[in-house]
Amino acid sequence: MAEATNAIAEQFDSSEQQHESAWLGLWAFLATEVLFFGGVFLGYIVYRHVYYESFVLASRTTNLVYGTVNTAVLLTSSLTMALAVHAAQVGKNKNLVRFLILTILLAITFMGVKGVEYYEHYKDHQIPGPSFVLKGAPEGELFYYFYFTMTGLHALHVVIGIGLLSVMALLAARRRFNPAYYTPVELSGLYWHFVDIVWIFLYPLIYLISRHS
Amino acid sequence: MNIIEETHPPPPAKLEPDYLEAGHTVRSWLLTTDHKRIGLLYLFSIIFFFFIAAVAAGIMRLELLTPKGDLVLSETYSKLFTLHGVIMVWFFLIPSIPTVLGNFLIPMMIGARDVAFPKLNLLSWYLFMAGGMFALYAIIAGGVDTGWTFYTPYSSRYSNSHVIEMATGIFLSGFGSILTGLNFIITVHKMRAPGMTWFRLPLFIWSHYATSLILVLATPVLAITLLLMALERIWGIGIFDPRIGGDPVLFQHLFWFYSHPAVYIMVLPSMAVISELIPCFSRKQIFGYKFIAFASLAIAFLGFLVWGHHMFVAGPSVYAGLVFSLLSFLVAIPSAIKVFNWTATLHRGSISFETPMLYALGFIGLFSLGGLTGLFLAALGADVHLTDTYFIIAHFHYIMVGGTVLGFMGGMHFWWPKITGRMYPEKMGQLAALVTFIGFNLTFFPQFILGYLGMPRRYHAYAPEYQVYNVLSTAGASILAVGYILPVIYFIWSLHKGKKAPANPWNATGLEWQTPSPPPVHNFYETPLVVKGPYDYSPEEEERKLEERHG
Amino acid sequence: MRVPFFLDQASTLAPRVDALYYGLVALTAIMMGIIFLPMFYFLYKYRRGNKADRRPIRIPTWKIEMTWTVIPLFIVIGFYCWGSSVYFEIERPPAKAMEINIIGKQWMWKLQHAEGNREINQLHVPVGETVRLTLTSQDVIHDFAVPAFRIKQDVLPGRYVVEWFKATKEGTYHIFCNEYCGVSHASMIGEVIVMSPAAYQDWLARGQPEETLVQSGERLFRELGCSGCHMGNSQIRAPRLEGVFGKPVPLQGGQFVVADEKYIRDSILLPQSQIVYGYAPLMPTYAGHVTEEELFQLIAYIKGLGNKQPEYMK
Amino acid sequence: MSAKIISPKTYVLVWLALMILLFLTWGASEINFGVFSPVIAIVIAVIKMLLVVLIFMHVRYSSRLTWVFAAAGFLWLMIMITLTMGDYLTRGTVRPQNKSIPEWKVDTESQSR
Ligand code: HEA
Ligand code: HEA
Ligand code: HEC
Ligand code: CUA
Ligand SMILES: [Cu+2]
Repeated sequence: MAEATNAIAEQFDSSEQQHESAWLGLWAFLATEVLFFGGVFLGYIVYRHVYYESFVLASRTTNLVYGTVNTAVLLTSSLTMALAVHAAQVGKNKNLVRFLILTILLAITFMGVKGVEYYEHYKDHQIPGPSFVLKGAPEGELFYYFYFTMTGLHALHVVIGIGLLSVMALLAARRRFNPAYYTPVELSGLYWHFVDIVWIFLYPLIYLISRHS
Repeated sequence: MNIIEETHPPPPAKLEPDYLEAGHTVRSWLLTTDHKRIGLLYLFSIIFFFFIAAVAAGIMRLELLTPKGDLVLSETYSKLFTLHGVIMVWFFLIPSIPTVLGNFLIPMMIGARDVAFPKLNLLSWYLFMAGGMFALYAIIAGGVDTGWTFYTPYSSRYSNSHVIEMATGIFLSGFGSILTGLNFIITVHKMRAPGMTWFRLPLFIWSHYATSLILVLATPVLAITLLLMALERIWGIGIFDPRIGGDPVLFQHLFWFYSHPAVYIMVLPSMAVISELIPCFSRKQIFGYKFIAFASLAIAFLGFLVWGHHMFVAGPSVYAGLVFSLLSFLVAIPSAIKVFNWTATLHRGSISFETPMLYALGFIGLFSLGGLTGLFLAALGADVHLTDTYFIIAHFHYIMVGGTVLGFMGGMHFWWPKITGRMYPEKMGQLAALVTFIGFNLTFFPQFILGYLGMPRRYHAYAPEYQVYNVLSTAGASILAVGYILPVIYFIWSLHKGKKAPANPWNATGLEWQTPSPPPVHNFYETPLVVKGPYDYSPEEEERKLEERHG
Repeated sequence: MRVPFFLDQASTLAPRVDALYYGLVALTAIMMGIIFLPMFYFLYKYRRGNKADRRPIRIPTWKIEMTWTVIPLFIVIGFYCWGSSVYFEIERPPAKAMEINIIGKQWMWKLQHAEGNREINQLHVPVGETVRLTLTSQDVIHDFAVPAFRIKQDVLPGRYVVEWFKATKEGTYHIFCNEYCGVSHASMIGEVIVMSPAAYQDWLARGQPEETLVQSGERLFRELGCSGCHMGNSQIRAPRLEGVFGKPVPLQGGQFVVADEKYIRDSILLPQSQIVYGYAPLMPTYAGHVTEEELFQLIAYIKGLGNKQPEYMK
Repeated sequence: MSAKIISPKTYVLVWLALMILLFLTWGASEINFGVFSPVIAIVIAVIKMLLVVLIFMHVRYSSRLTWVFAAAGFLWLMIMITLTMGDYLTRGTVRPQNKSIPEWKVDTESQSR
């Protein structure tokens, strides 16, 4: 969205205007993302209300430890991302690259844990379909459909984020950014924080709210 | 009409070529980031899609001449109305005014060189076309038979047609829509020329801003809905599957959360056009500028709260029905404000009847009738009888064809000189407007009666007592077809044979008229400085000039 | 050729709906008049070149704006109330009614009367009697509409919906499926035949069903083994079903739920979802073993099981 | 560029706060607060989100317009959830005119299907 050079694109009058436009543009994009995820969240809330018992039961079969660890990992990656943007702002290019790589590593950790978790669901016959078993929760299948759809969509965003941050790291390594121009890093950062926020809500919805209620 | 001959000060020496001259290669069109060229790319695309869908409508109307299903198979008919609905809605009407006129005019009207993100703008067009190709593929491969609403579980489990391809097409073009909306919002916020304050913006901009809000906030919900539906079809992810407890009504909630606001995506830009035409052709400051501006935003906002009115008999709770009904009635108020203000603008104006004005007046009439019949449907007790009958068909064609398509045609005539640098033949234009108006009413008015009499929609064969009205409707459609084809012919004709257009043939006040026709690549030779509001017209002045001319 | 302009009013609801409809027609006519008579006058009087006073008027804009904001607001709220009151009448089935069960499937309507008579795409009813339809779908969403009665309701799979009417005029009227349900949607039509009560009794008798709805239900109750648990002194402790229908049932977890058709249906298909207080979740699911039609029969049987107090009410 | 520069210390503090909140919400989920369990979890999630949006994403230091853009998505999501749940929460609560069903606290939870 933002031009990958220092120059001001011809439709703009100042770099100020260009930066503000890109910044607001990304926020508008995040608003659409909120509603995109919102559709599934809504479905989850509706069904949790309608099939309360089943959802509570099924939700207790998720692995709280993995969920919590992953939340911590993502929250930390948000910190490293923020620090990366800070490094860009003050022109510490080495730090920028380091923090970007750290963020990517954390994201990969997240995906790894998610993978293990998925594998365990598979072993426990919790993949919806003919082999699905969940005693006592007739709509447990529905819960797991949501579980996989929501975490799957989120994981897709994490993967996109990893790609985006890798490009940023590469560009940073080539010294493309300086304190006067780091919009792409900043915007990737916004996107990454957004992915974190989605998880901040997925975590209680999937793992927590039904533990004791 | 004499205005056209009026002499103008010669345009400043050409500093850069006009946007049409800037390049003649295919490449210069396909890789352009010029909002004006992208507008034209969209124009050709949507006209193409419109004719596909219109042919489908033509065949449908022929089938409905007789009560028996004798022209096409029921299966084919289902595919025809799905094709017609999907293409008309997502590949013609939603993109029509925003992406053609909006793209072309928004930067010019606010005095900018381009939109905020020109490359994104081009990407939107490619997404739109990619979506269109998927849709075409779905049609050629055998069609889709779900109706444009894709209700589950029919679409997700039972239909044996190319639902996924079609959904992919809509999904992609939806992303195009989102990016266009995003682009417009940022453009309006950040790219205004010096002195162009919010209340000096033409109402065209206000309406498009409201439209963009809907595009950005509603379209993602359609994306996720279609995605979930497709996932259910591919992998049996049964979120709407009643067999494992899924609720098909939830699909409808999600679908209409997008699709009701979407109907305002279709009509707001048309209102945008009308708000430009009426003041120009009555040479009068628009009445109630701020009210119309805020009415646009109010429609956009309230439009998000009423989706449940499509589901009154679908089985949601009775109380939800009551709430949605009330909100649906309320959304009529801002529309009413607009209609009243347009009418009031005519008062003490100096009115002339060029083609764009005829279309604008047609719009007001047909939109009002379409909107008022919307109230029938918002009234719960009446909706139970009228829903899913031809009354609905008539209601929305009155607004979408009678309203938006007429608005689009009006806008095309109005800005044709600016876009192409040529005038269209005025008499022909007036004739086409008249034919369209007559044909339209003959096509769709009988459908109100059919609906009240109970004829269900999406029927290719019907009870014999409905025949007379259907014959009328088909007859009307043939006249309407003439009304559509005429402009296409004379527009093409005018490209070579039309009179050269001056910079400001209508003596209009918008910034887009203060630069040559067709405009230079960067719209203005120098960034304009705005010192007054839009619509700085004076009817008295106009009359005085006229008198002088006639001595 | 017949060119109808009015639609038969064949139920008690019809005049109510029509009054609302014509009220709206009048509103439309009046509003169109209010807008277009002045507009035509303006178009004529202020056409370019015509002599007229074109000086700007001096009334405060906001007063005018308020007028045409507030007055329509009151009008629409009025119509909202009217429309909603009619809707309430349509949505609330009256106390005592003749019951008919209807199953929609691609692409036909299967109907069964309480007396056991079955019909396909036809519905015979006596004039002047309140009739309550309970509907469900076997596959996709359908919609059962009788325009002459002004009733219409989507018929959803996995769920019961109700419609009611009281026919006021003998005759034959259309039944339409109004929700698109696949390629033969247009042939999912039928007719309601409204007969005099005597003729209706005649018709019932001629049908000679083998068993009534309740009898079919009773037979199924035995055949499917329900009675093994729910009757007499069985090994397994299961709640007695006498008189449960229409009563609140205490559930595990402390809530109550009224035992309506949907509840019985769920108890049979998804017994695990709502466990009766004090019982073990032993009941097997019958999903896949009973058809929609059989479900209706079982429900009718359980409904008919006397009005004795159920156990847990004692 | 004009964006305000925030010291890394602030970021680390926010991160610490986030971790504490995570710990809290996890702990709270192990205790039974009845109906308040979900409420607590969601409230903590909202606080976490606000921390991320306001500090990490710099909204606190940005223009009014950014605030509006950031809030819009959530506001619209709330509209969608509220009105849809309005349907599901009130389903099956219109009592038929049939008087044989006694006045009783109707359990919407299981009625709402
Ligand atoms: C551009 C498209 C468009 C627009 C703008 C509208 C506008 C409105 N629509 Fe329409 N509608 C559709 C397109 C549109 N609709 C489509 C496509 C469907 C069917 C979808 C499908 O099922 O396939 C549909 C279906 C539909 C239904 C569902 C029917 C059903 O399926 O049962 C309802 C119900 O409330 C409804 C109501 C309204 C209302 C109240 C307005 C209001 O916004 C209208 C406001 C306008 C006016 C009121 C007129 C102007 C005002 C005056 C002349 C002043 C006088 C006014 C007063 C006294 C208030 N519409
Ligand atoms: C969005 C814009 C839009 C537009 C512009 C139109 C334009 C037209 N529509 Fe469409 N229509 C919809 C949107 C639109 N429609 C939607 C969303 C549906 C619902 C679909 C669904 O149920 O899923 C629908 C459904 C619909 C139906 C109901 C189908 C059914 O439920 O069974 C009918 C029936 O008459 C119809 C007719 C027409 C006609 C005659 C035109 C005319 O304006 C078109 C004029 C063009 C021509 C007439 C064709 C050109 C000429 C020829 C090809 C020559 C041959 C023709 C003749 C001799 C007649 N439309
Ligand atoms: C294996 C024993 C068993 C069989 C066979 C059985 N049930 Fe049940 N049923 C139970 C038990 C135990 C309960 C109470 C626990 C529960 O709610 O699931 C019950 C509950 C019910 C209820 C809810 C009763 C109430 O008081 O609310 C209904 C209705 C019902 N069964 C109907 C049937 C029907 C109809 C059949 C046959 C098609 C059937 N049952 C077969 C054991 C059985
Ligand atoms: Cu069944 Cu349409
Ligand atoms: Cu709507």
